Amino acid sequence: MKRGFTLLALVTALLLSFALYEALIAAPTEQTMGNVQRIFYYHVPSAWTAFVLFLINFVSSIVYLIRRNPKADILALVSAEVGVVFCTVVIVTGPIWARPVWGIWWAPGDIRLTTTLVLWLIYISYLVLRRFSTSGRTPVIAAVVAIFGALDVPLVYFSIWFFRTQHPSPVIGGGGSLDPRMARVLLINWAAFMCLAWLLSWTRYELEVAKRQVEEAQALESLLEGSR
Amino acid sequence: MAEIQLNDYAVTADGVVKQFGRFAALRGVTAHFAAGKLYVILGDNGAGKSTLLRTIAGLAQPTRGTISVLGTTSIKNLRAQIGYMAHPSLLYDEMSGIENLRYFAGLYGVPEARCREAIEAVNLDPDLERLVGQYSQGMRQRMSLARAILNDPKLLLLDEPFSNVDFRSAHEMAALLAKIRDRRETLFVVTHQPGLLQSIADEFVYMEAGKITDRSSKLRTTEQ
Amino acid sequence: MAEIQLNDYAVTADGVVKQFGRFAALRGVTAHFAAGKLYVILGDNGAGKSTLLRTIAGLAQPTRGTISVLGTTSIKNLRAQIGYMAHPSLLYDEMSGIENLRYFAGLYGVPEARCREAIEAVNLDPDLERLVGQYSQGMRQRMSLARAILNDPKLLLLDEPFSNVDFRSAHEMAALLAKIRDRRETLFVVTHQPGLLQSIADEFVYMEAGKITDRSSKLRTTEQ
Amino acid sequence: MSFLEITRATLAKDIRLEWRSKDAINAMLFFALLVVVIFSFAFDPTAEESRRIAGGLIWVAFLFAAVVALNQTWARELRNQVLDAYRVSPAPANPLFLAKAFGNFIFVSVLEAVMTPLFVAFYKLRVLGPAWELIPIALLGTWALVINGTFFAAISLRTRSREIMLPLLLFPISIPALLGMVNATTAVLTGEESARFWIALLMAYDVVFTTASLLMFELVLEAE
Amino acid sequence: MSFLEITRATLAKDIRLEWRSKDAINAMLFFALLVVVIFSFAFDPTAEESRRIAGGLIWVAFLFAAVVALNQTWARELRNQVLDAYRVSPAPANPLFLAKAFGNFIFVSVLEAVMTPLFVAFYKLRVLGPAWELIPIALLGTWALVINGTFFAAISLRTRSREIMLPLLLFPISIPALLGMVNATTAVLTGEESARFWIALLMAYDVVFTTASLLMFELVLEAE
Ligand code: HEM
Ligand SMILES: Nc1ncnc2c1ncn2[C@@H]1O[C@H](COP(=O)(O)OP(=O)(O)OP(=O)(O)O)[C@@H](O)[C@H]1O
Ligand SMILES: Nc1ncnc2c1ncn2[C@@H]1O[C@H](COP(=O)(O)OP(=O)(O)OP(=O)(O)O)[C@@H](O)[C@H]1O
Ligand SMILES: [Mg+2]
Ligand SMILES: [Mg+2]
Repeated sequence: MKRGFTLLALVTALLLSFALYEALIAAPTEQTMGNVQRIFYYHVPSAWTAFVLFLINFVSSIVYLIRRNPKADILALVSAEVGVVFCTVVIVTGPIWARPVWGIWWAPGDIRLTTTLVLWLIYISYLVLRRFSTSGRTPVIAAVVAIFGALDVPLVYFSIWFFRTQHPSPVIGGGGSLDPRMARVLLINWAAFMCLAWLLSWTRYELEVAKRQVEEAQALESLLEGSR
Repeated sequence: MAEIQLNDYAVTADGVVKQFGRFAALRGVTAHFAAGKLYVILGDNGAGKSTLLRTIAGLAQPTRGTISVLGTTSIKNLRAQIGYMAHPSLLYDEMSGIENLRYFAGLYGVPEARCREAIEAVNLDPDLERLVGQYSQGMRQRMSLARAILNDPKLLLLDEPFSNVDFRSAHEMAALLAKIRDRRETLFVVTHQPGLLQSIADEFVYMEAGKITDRSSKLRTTEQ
Repeated sequence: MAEIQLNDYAVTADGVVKQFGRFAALRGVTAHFAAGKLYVILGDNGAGKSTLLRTIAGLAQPTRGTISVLGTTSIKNLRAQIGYMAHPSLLYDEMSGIENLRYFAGLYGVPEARCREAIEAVNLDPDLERLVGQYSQGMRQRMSLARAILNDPKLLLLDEPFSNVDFRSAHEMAALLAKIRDRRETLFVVTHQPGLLQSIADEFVYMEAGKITDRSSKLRTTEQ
Repeated sequence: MSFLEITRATLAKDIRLEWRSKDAINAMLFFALLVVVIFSFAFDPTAEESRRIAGGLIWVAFLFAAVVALNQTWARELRNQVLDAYRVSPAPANPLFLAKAFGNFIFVSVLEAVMTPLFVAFYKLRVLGPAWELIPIALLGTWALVINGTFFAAISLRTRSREIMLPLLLFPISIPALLGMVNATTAVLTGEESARFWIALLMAYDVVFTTASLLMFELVLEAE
Repeated sequence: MSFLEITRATLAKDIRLEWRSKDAINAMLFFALLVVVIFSFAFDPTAEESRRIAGGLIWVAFLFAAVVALNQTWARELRNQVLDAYRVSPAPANPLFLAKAFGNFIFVSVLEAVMTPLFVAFYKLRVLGPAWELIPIALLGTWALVINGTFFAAISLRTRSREIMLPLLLFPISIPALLGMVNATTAVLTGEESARFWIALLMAYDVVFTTASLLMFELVLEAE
């Protein structure tokens, strides 16, 4: 396992530096937006990565409720945390991009922006709940909230669907016309981000496992001490 | 065969661990308790007595290990046969005693007539219109006991029934427990005043730091 | 002359009535308590023991009647000489013991060094970094006592210091109270476990329904 | 007793208790009134555009009033830990949830019934679209707030800082419902477009979350 | 210790404890964020008219967030009844009040500092009047909310249903202050008129209620 981890770390580092080169230097400059457009290679892959992580959170929450396997719980926690990080990147890069291009920081009522924002809020409240829980069965409660959150997402999507949107339409599979060179850079970046997310989640997973072991040991200690 | 053997025990705990976040309140409790006896559970503050009782009552699930009660591990299906009394009264302060019991009788599907019986059993007046919130502590504890015995439970779990109760009420309650034991029901009583039950108890169970450390049929002399 | 006579009494109550809405918790308490003794206050739940203690501490004003403490009726000016310990701990759960005491020492204008002394007096470790919220009940009660004696009070009021405390801690605390009494301070202790103080107490004060009904230097045999 | 009977008994008990201590209802009504007044001071009601923002104003006011009301949902069951008495009984979990949700629905509806005429008066609202549509919108919207509010209030029972936890969980999840209510109301008020889509959205929301709540409430109730 | 020293020590203690449980601060910040988001969904920011009511929106949002925060003011002192420990000490009452008011001022200011840029971004606000005037308006307005909020939070300690009592007391009294804040802010945002009058009003309000609070806080603290 140690080997696998090192290998993954190596691949991630290589991919990330290659992707950086591709995004900032190799990719063609966009005609109307200029160099600002390069933020695209961070913005979009982050969004996709966050979606994947939230999906993992949803699935592992269901698995936890059925199997009661603590590993599923840790996976749910970790994917939500890392997902929130990537989602934050989207929410920060978006306005940075929007300011020069649209002339505003935020386009209220926009479907993509709003869905992302709500997604971000939901998973933050999920993490807050986990912190504040005093229950002996926090994983169950957290899983329930995760499922509620996931059920909410399509409803949010439809509710905003009604508005017209300022945000660009999907490029992949949406019949959009993206320069194939740009598409290539985009995919390389996405691969790099997915590797990074995997690496982060793995580290966080191991950390959480270790933390729980330590806590159990501490519990024993404090109990023995407390009996005095 | 195994089924029958289990049934001889009112409660069987097997390696029960109960964790609250980073803190383990029960750390591997393994024990068998025969039916029809009165057990007094003793131990320092934080030893895990209340937690053990709540786990037996099915109010808290063990983090690890199993508890089987009256021969089954799915305590949920058995709730009609368990009575539980906690330190708080488990009663609505804004209703009278009989109104409280009527509501709970509904939950147990027990006939309403049973409510009066239960109240009389604890030496209170079923027609008292005063709200439970205006009861004295001793009355409240007794009404709480009435609620716990409403369904004629086979297994009665009492958490510090005498704490903050005055001397007279405490003795009355102890006498009542003796009567219940004599009906061959199983009782678990957590208390810091074991002297009150000295003559009634069948066994004293000592807990320490989330474990059962000792069981004996006599009270240790230091704690009398 | 009257001045001097009053000073011999630590506490004088004269027809004290304390009403909560329509309910009278104290119904005319008249009594004199000499200084330098340990009084144990006993009585059923709701007898008004805690209310009496809070009135003496100046936390509640009597509806009618007067209370004079250490020779004066304006208890407010006397607060530096009173120590009060209630059933709740009166400590911040999120601070360590010494941090708590340091804050209160500031309120009393007592030097910080006194904090360590007080903690050591109750047999705790002043360098313990654990937060009070993580203490066991016994430790918490003792720390609470440390807070009450921080200002070396002439008059120490303790409300159920032993309740929910395990056997060992309770005995340790009783021993500590004996020591304090021997320093000629006046103590009032409300408790339902008078046995713990049997050998130490100077006088047992019995309350019933908001009145003092009896005072004797021996514990009634029924309550031992 | 059957599922429905337990629901009925629990709801009846809640309504009876609520009625007995009318204080809470009166306080909430007064609070609702104050919210409208505060809004009318903050947003000058003479402004021409008020009709277009009235939908938002009304529902935000309802939302804040509802959060305060919903936070009290389980308060009564927590006092004296009566909830545990329900949990040790053989009654299933969902009747309790439904009774609480219905109770909240009635309560919040009453609040809305008080606030709406005030809003109409302050902002001189006239309905330009099909007015009858406001009734399903109000019912569906209120149920959307209440069903998740009741559920998340139960979840916040198991957390620290309970009061603040409820809005933290409820607000993000309620965003589609809020959009539905506000836009449907505005559509009807201005008469510029059809509210059909938004009503359908509210229905979908209600169905999804009512189902989810009923499926998962037992998990929450038992998660100690 | 002197008046100022006790104020400082109490404030330092509160800030230290708040800092120790950063979770609570983070939860409040998240709540503030949610309020802004909810408002932005209820009042479509692209609509021309919602920008004109931005002054009202911002202060109503601040008010709701502040009420939630203010409700926590005394929570820490109530747990374990630490407030009684302050009351039995010889320290005067006002330092406690001032420390709490300053603490709340800092806390609410932080909330506002987080919410304001979000409002600006969502509603594309541009300031047409003298922007620097917004700073005294914010400071005076916040102090107006906080001084009365702290005082009334102390009053609601002595009542049932505490959470709901605070807004019931605070909202009516705050109406002049709210008018001042909203109109001053709108005046500066639109640049159509001078905010001088409203700023003077806020100043008068602050002076009057700060003086009144300091004169009467001791009465509130001792009223048991
Ligand atoms: C202001 C905050 C913004 C947020 C929260 C945001 C959010 C997102 C999200 C969640 C996605 C992926 C969703 C999907 O693939 O359907 C996305 C994709 C994208 N965004 Fe943004 N965005 C923002 C601003 C912008 C701006 C200013 C631009 C450029 C004008 C932009 C251009 C794009 C493009 C081109 C895509 C890829 C489209 C696709 O393949 O789906 N975004 N954005
Ligand atoms: N819900 C909970 N969350 C966190 N910790 C808990 C919870 N319930 C109990 N504990 C902890 O578990 C330990 C055992 O608690 P328990 O109430 O079982 O002790 P006990 O033996 O009943 O003590 P006491 O005599 O004081 O009642 C204590 O240290 C307590 O702090
Ligand atoms: N703040 C209050 N408001 C209303 N009633 C009160 C209040 N404080 C006490 N009482 C009532 O006054 C009576 C006496 O209360 P007190 O706490 O003094 O009794 P006690 O002798 O200490 O009883 P216990 O042994 O249960 O502690 C009780 O009936 C109680 O309900
Ligand atoms: Mg216990
Ligand atoms: Mg008392």
